[in-house]
Amino acid sequence: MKGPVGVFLGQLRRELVAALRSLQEVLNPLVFLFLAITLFALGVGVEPETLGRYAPGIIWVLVLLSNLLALEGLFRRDYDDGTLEQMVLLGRPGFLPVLAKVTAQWLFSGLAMTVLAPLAALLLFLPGEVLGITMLTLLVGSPALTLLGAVGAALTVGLKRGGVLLALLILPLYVPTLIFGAGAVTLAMAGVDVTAQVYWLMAVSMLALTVAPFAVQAALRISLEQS
Amino acid sequence: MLRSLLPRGASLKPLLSIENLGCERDGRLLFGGLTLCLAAGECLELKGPNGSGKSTLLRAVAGLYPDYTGTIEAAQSLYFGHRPGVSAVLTAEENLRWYAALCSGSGAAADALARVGMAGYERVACQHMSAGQQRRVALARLVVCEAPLWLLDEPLTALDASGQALVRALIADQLHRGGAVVCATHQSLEVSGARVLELGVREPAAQAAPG
Amino acid sequence: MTLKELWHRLGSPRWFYRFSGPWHVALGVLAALLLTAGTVWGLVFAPPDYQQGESFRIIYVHVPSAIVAQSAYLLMGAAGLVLLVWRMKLADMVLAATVPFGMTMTALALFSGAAWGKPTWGTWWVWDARITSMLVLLFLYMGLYALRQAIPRQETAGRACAVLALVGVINIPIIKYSVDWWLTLHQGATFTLTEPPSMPPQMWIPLAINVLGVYCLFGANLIGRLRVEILEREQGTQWVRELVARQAAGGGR
Amino acid sequence: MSFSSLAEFLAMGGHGLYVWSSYGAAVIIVIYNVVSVRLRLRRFFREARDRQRRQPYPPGHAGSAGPAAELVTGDSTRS
Repeated sequence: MKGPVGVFLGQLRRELVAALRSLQEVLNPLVFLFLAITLFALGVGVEPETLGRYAPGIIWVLVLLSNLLALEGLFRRDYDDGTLEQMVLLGRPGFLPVLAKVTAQWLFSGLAMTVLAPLAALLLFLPGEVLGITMLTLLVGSPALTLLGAVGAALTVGLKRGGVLLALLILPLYVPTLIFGAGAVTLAMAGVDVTAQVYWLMAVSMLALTVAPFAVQAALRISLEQS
Repeated sequence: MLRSLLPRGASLKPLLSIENLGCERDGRLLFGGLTLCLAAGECLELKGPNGSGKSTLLRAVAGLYPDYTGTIEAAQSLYFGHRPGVSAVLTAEENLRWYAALCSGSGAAADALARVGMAGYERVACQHMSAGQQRRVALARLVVCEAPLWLLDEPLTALDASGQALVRALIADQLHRGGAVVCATHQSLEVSGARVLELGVREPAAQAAPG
Repeated sequence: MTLKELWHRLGSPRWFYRFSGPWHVALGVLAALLLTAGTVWGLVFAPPDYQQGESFRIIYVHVPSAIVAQSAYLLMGAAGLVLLVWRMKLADMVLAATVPFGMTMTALALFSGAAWGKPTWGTWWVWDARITSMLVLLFLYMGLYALRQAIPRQETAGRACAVLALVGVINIPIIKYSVDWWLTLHQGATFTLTEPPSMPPQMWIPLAINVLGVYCLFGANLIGRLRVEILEREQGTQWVRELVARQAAGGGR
Repeated sequence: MSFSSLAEFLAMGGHGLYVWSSYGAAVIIVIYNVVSVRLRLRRFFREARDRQRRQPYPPGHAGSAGPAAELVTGDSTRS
């Protein structure tokens, strides 16, 4: 297939194959998510009322952090082996391969965490009736996490130790998603309609979708110029 | 001083024209006042000691290094740098398929691999290949993605005698097709009719370092 | 001089250095005058607030610093856009020069907010909407600062910060809105430092003077930092060498 | 005038600690911003002067009007 669709699909296919070849790296952030949930239960205590009350916040914060861990490696290997510079130079239009990479990343982080949310909810005694809304908010909110995080990953890819810096750059930008995501679930537990918050999450993700691919492209070029 | 390199086929639109190009890196002037023109079928060898700015010049032409003065007008180019541009977890064929999709190239991955002497390695993951074999896979993208201008940075590195002959043959093909090649190399390229641009190392300027 | 000419001349650091000298002095003097006047008025002459008493006088520190800290971030977003689109050297310097001032002003707004919260609410820290937004802003500033420190190459660091500042500026309205909404979720509306019920002129005129004054201070400080930045980056050029020689001979700047 | 005595002014209706620490922080931060620029300027001039004393006429720095780049074409060796 040729043209823009071909560029997107070619890149997406490459990312998916590469991810499946190094499945352990893909799974690590998900393992971290559940490990951290376990630690929370051990730290906060296992009374269903207490844990259940804080479950929305815990889930969302840990999803944020797991996403961040996953993002660290988004461009790293491609940067080291030189395929990143080829992607930036050859891809026309340049934001398409970026978008494909981010899409693949989201499939293995945001979407995977959405799918695994019932398990997290079970461990944290999240009331069953808000499980649906939790998954919905994760589904529409997580694209913003991956997209905005990709900007930070692109800015720090050329640096020797970018991990903590990435967190410092990106976590403040995650504030709206966290607030609307965790807030919606908390409100839903009180029986309040949360349509507005879901729309807000969608709006944040849409905004990230329109801005981030171009910002990532620019950031990648900037990171490549110092090698 | 500088002699401008005028194209031989003056009627053709040059594939690369550089005017009054100057590059500075870390407060040091790499080169300045560089003017040259490269027409179809021409090959330019960049020579000079380490740190003379060969790689920077190539990266600037490729569009990877924006901090220069002057103008660069280049046709669609392929850049072949120090890093091979081959993903280790993917097989040779997957790597080349990706390149073909990325630049909407027409060449088939298998043919390209055969051309660089890597037939039979289609389904071998590149992490199981030697450095030289990986370079060959990387060279295959020059076949898969067609571009009028090639920018090669030390393409002979890590290659054995037959690999070096292969690079020369690929360059000859490219020139024959009406493309142009800029190649930075320490060894002789042995391409007939190639022009040579010698970049020199200048004194460290201004002793600005401790400031 | 038309605006277009000014724009083109801003591309020349040397021109900016010559042009900005008088402005630097003028804005500095104006800032000193305004801030003195506003502070004395606010501290001594303004009447106490009928609800909060004398502690409301912190407003003359908190509001100007909070406003200028946010404006400084907006300016960085604009400078980032200019740097990425027009590659103007001065824009990179503006980005570099704004961070310390903006960061310290954000810290001041946070501290004064906490100092106001203690007598008003009985705790040093309250998750008030404005203060929470300022905290996030402080982290945004720290991110910019850390990114510039982490990238060794100056041009690269400038452009990277430009991208980050732009993304941050786009996000700031959403962050502010989300924080406001989050507060309505977690606590009822309380009166806040920044919106005391119907301020009389005796109270808000000194506030306005201080806000103006802190903008002048920002301008003067920015120009001062830009001038140093220009000298450091252009230190090898003929005009800076001559300037240094003249200065060494006692000719002043 | 909102206060009748200096003591009353300093006490700020019992909130003196909070009011004065805020204003104190403000003064410190303003002074820091002004002084840090001053010091950087002074340091620049001092170091630049020393540099020029060491090296009155440096070989063409990138920014100066130095000689054009010594680019040689053909196979001749560089200077």
